Amino acid sequence: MSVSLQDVVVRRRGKTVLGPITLELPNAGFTMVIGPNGAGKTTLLKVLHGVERISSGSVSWSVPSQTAREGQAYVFQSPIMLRRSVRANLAYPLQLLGLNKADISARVTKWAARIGLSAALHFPAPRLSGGEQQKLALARALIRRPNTLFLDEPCANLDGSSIREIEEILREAVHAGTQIIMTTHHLGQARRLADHVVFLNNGQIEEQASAAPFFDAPSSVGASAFLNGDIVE
Amino acid sequence: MSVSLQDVVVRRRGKTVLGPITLELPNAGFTMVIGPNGAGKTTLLKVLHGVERISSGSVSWSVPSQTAREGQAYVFQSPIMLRRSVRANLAYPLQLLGLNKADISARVTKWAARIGLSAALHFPAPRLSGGEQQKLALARALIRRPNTLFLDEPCANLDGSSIREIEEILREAVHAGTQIIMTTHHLGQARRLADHVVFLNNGQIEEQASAAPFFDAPSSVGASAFLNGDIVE
Amino acid sequence: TLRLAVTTSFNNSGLSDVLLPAIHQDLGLEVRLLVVGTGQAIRLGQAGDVDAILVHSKVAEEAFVAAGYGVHRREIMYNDFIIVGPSADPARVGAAETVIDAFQRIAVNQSTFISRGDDSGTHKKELSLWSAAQQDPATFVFWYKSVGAGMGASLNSASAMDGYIMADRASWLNFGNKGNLKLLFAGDSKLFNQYAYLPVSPDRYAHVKARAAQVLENWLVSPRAKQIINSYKIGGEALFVFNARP
Amino acid sequence: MSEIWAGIAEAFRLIWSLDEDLIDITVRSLKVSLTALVIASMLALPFGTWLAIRRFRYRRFAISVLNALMGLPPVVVGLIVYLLLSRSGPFGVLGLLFTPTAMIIAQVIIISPLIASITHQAMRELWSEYHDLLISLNTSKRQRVGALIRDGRRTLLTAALAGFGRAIGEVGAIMIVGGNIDQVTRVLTTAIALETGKGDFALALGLGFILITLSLFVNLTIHALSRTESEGRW
Amino acid sequence: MSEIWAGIAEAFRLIWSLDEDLIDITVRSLKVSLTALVIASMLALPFGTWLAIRRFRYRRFAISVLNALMGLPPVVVGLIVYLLLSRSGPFGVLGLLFTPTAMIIAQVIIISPLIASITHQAMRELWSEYHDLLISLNTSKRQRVGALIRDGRRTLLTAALAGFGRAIGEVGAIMIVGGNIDQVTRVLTTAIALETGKGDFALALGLGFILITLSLFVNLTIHALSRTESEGRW
Ligand SMILES: Nc1ncnc2c1ncn2[C@@H]1O[C@H](COP(=O)(O)OP(=O)(O)OP(=O)(O)O)[C@@H](O)[C@H]1O
Ligand SMILES: Nc1ncnc2c1ncn2[C@@H]1O[C@H](COP(=O)(O)OP(=O)(O)OP(=O)(O)O)[C@@H](O)[C@H]1O
Ligand SMILES: [Mg+2]
Ligand SMILES: [Mg+2]
Repeated sequence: MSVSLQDVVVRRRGKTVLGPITLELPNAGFTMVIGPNGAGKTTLLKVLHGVERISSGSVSWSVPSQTAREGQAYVFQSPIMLRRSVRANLAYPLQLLGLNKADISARVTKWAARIGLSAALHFPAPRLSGGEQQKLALARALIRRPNTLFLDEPCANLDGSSIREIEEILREAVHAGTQIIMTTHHLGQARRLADHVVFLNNGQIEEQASAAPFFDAPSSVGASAFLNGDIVE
Repeated sequence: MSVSLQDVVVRRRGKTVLGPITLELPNAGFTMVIGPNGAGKTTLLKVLHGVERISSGSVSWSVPSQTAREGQAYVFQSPIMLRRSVRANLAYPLQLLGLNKADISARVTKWAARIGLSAALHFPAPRLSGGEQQKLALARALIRRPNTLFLDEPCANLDGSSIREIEEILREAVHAGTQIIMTTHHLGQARRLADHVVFLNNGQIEEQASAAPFFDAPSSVGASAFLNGDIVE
Repeated sequence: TLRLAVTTSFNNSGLSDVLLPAIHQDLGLEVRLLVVGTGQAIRLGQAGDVDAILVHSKVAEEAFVAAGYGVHRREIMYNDFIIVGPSADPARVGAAETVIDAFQRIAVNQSTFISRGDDSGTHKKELSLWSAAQQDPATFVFWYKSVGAGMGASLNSASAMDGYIMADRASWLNFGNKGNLKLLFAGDSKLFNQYAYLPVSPDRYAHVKARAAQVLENWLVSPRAKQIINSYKIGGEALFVFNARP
Repeated sequence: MSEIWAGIAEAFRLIWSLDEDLIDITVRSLKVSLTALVIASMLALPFGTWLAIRRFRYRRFAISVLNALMGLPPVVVGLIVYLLLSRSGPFGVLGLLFTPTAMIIAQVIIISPLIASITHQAMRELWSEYHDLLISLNTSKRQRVGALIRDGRRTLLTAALAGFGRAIGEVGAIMIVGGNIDQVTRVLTTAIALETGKGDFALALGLGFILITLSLFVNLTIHALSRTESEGRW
Repeated sequence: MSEIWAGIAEAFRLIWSLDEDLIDITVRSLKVSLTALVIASMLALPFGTWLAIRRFRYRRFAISVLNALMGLPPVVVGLIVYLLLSRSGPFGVLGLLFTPTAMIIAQVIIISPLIASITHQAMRELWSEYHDLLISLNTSKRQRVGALIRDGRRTLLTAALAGFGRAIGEVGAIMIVGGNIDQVTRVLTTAIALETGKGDFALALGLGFILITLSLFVNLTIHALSRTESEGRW
């Protein structure tokens, strides 16, 4: 599904947090939203997903908005854990879809194994370690097989090998046709994954381009400063 | 202040989360606690700080525990924001120390500027962006000039240039005599900063060494697997 | 100021609303009324929390004086009890000759009867009438409802249940929720209801305002009080008859 | 003062003698209050939760009204229920006046606003935590209320227990609609009011202590069943 | 039914005529209940918060007792306060019986457990959020309670309003300790009870509606002052 924003502005407490933004996103592959802290990345993702109220402008999906929402999943920057067991957290989106018990159970088992939490199925999710929570949130988003997936810093608290595993899972999902729109501060990760890049700064889109040209030679001043400012290892 | 752990074990819900650990930490510089997700890093830091109850064993600081606690500060993995303004968040630890208003005001202004939140002084802290919250938590810890500072993934949500700024601030603090004990998943950061490394896996210390030898040639199997498993950019 | 504990039936009559201003006017005395159940009124007196009580339960009053809580018992006025019931009068109480007869009719017909059931003066009177009619309320079944409440609340219950009830005339006349109820029987000398005034003994409680209580007592038995009490009417009917001996 | 000791002694005596009337009254108190609690909870828990998740124009006003309703004087509720259920009232034909059912109705009206208000407050917090997730998962209003009640059940306990407390100790309304009829609608509180009126303070206090014991017992049982305190949050 | 309309009409008539007695009674109701609220809040808010942060052995039991105390029957509280303040009781010399002060004392006892219990529940949540930070900052128990009350003040509003509601609508206890003396201790609820006893339902209802209006007014004012709903959480 492709999406376009028309003059979208988000104002909060008299301050313009985002916009005005006019944007057309491709309908497949990895779109990376990057930019410094407080640039408005989280706000942009939430606007696209429809959980953040916009002050003016319009967001339109190529399909009716209800259908669009049904196919989307979102992983929030700080994971939101239901106060239930790991198992119940994974099962919840499937229960909402009305799947039968056997199906749910099978998918839950599979995903718990993929994120290495098989042994913790009956453990209260809010007590997991930071990284474990992040992985669980990701699995809970993927378990419903979304066609559009929003990820807000999904790997911030993950160790190296978990990051590799997760990236593998995400690539698979994209191959299977899922569109992923994500933010990351990990420029290495952005380079590895991105098909398309949106560079946000101060609530404005400063540059939007395909990944290869962007990383090789950003055309905006802000973006090249950002890329150079980063500590490249 | 140096600290030593003697056969410390933390058990929760019948599971051994940490230990048994016997450990002596140097009393200056950067100590990096690294290890995979769920290894017990957060638990170890909290035990050292004394906010996590231990099931058996003992923790002893070279000074009386009350004095030790007074000189410590902690930045939690997911930032805990007081439901107050940015200003009030920064001022709170100073108020607890009983500083006078002018002093507090001066320090608050200085630190707000250092983390780039001068314009947001009267903004409610819980509404800040993920990265801004992390920076605020860090400033709130440093503002009391602790002699020991615990940092749990302090840069997880920060952009590249913020990381560089924060690392600079931390280096300064160490120069000024603060001892820093931190966890990070960012191996590059660990390499840049660490004087001493503790490698945790499955709740156990698998290796403990000075930074240079550790990164060059880890002696334990686990640590070398961890270092290789990481995606080195 | 003087604290006087009175029963609900006295207060519900509305007489206090004309007496208190007159007392204030004549004596400059502010009387504070505590409206409670008979038993509670006596307890307030026993504890020395009021300066005098005005109740209608002779046996209890005499015990109060005998135990030294009260100085003496001064009869002030009386009114009478009446039997109120549904206007259809299924037990034909209206045709009864005496109150005993009326009670027997109710029992025989097993018509709904509401009893105060709160050990108040009214309740004790009702029990004495049942025993005079050779009936034992303990053996009564579903039709006899002991509601354990003050006069007003019991009348409300009777009104809602369309039942018979024995009430004092003053409460009845002043009652605003008559519904289907009607006065069916009155006038038997057995239904006489004497109110008495009992000052609390200053020997027992030094703090009670004995002088004020005495002043009030003198006023209550005066011709002025007689005139006010006897001329207090609701709907053209007199409620109380002054009978204090000077 | 000695009366208070006498009251305690009386309470023991009553419990010890296992007086049949007492058991009858106690059981009736429990039945009425627990039934009212269950009904009120079924109405107020979802309603309070719904109020926490809905944003509408007169929301602030609606919440103020709800809070104001916590102050509904029991006597007035009793009176209104009485008028509605009385023979000449609209529901007179049902013949509910002076029955335990009438008492339950009055208590439901009295405790529902209290339960709903506490629920609303408790749920706002949880909702601000769950908000983004539940909206993102495309849940219906109904499902949101369901998820909040399920996961906030421990905090809802206080709401329910406050409601129960108010119900079991209430006397003004049930006196009017129940009539305090011996063997039919007499409960602990109305019996206490009656004994107080009679001046038998020791007995009144004795019944009062029994009521408090009962209330404590119910609280301990519910706590034990729900293991509220077992392991901190969640 | 028509009685209810008559009641509403009566309420308007009373308000319209600005009856002096009515104003007197209303002001007294407000004074007594608000004073009781302030005193009870000063006791119960810190206590409930303290209970949320303390872990001790009989914690679970203590909380159950607190919850059970929410069910304290007002009549019993009234009786006990009466016995204590009575001339023959231990505090008889103070001469507080049948004064507004006595009514305030009784109401404080009745509403404190309710406020403390709701506070405790509201504060547990905030404490689980602040726990690590406040412990890490080496705060004293006192400072912790202070920080929680300060930052949780919006959620404590429900606790206070529930207490106010219970106080303003209460009649059983203040009837016994206040005595419902005209011009001295008569408040709206006792006046309502009095009129109900006289069978004057229209007047009783009228006073009831005034009481509810008053309660609504207080709630709206407090909400407005604290701007609870202004901007979601924080
Ligand atoms: N409710 C609000 N009112 C006012 N300003 C807000 C509000 N919410 C967020 N902001 C501000 O808007 C800006 C953008 O926030 P956003 O969370 O989108 O940033 P971000 O790009 O995701 O940052 P990070 O990389 O730190 O997560 C921030 O400066 C933040 O403080
Ligand atoms: N209260 C608890 N009861 C049982 N297990 C717990 C509890 N708290 C944490 N754990 C488990 O202990 C392990 C170690 O947790 P900890 O938070 O210390 O990990 P960590 O090394 O900080 O991980 P991360 O890198 O993901 O932050 C995790 O597997 C976690 O699920
Ligand atoms: Mg963000
Ligand atoms: Mg951790």
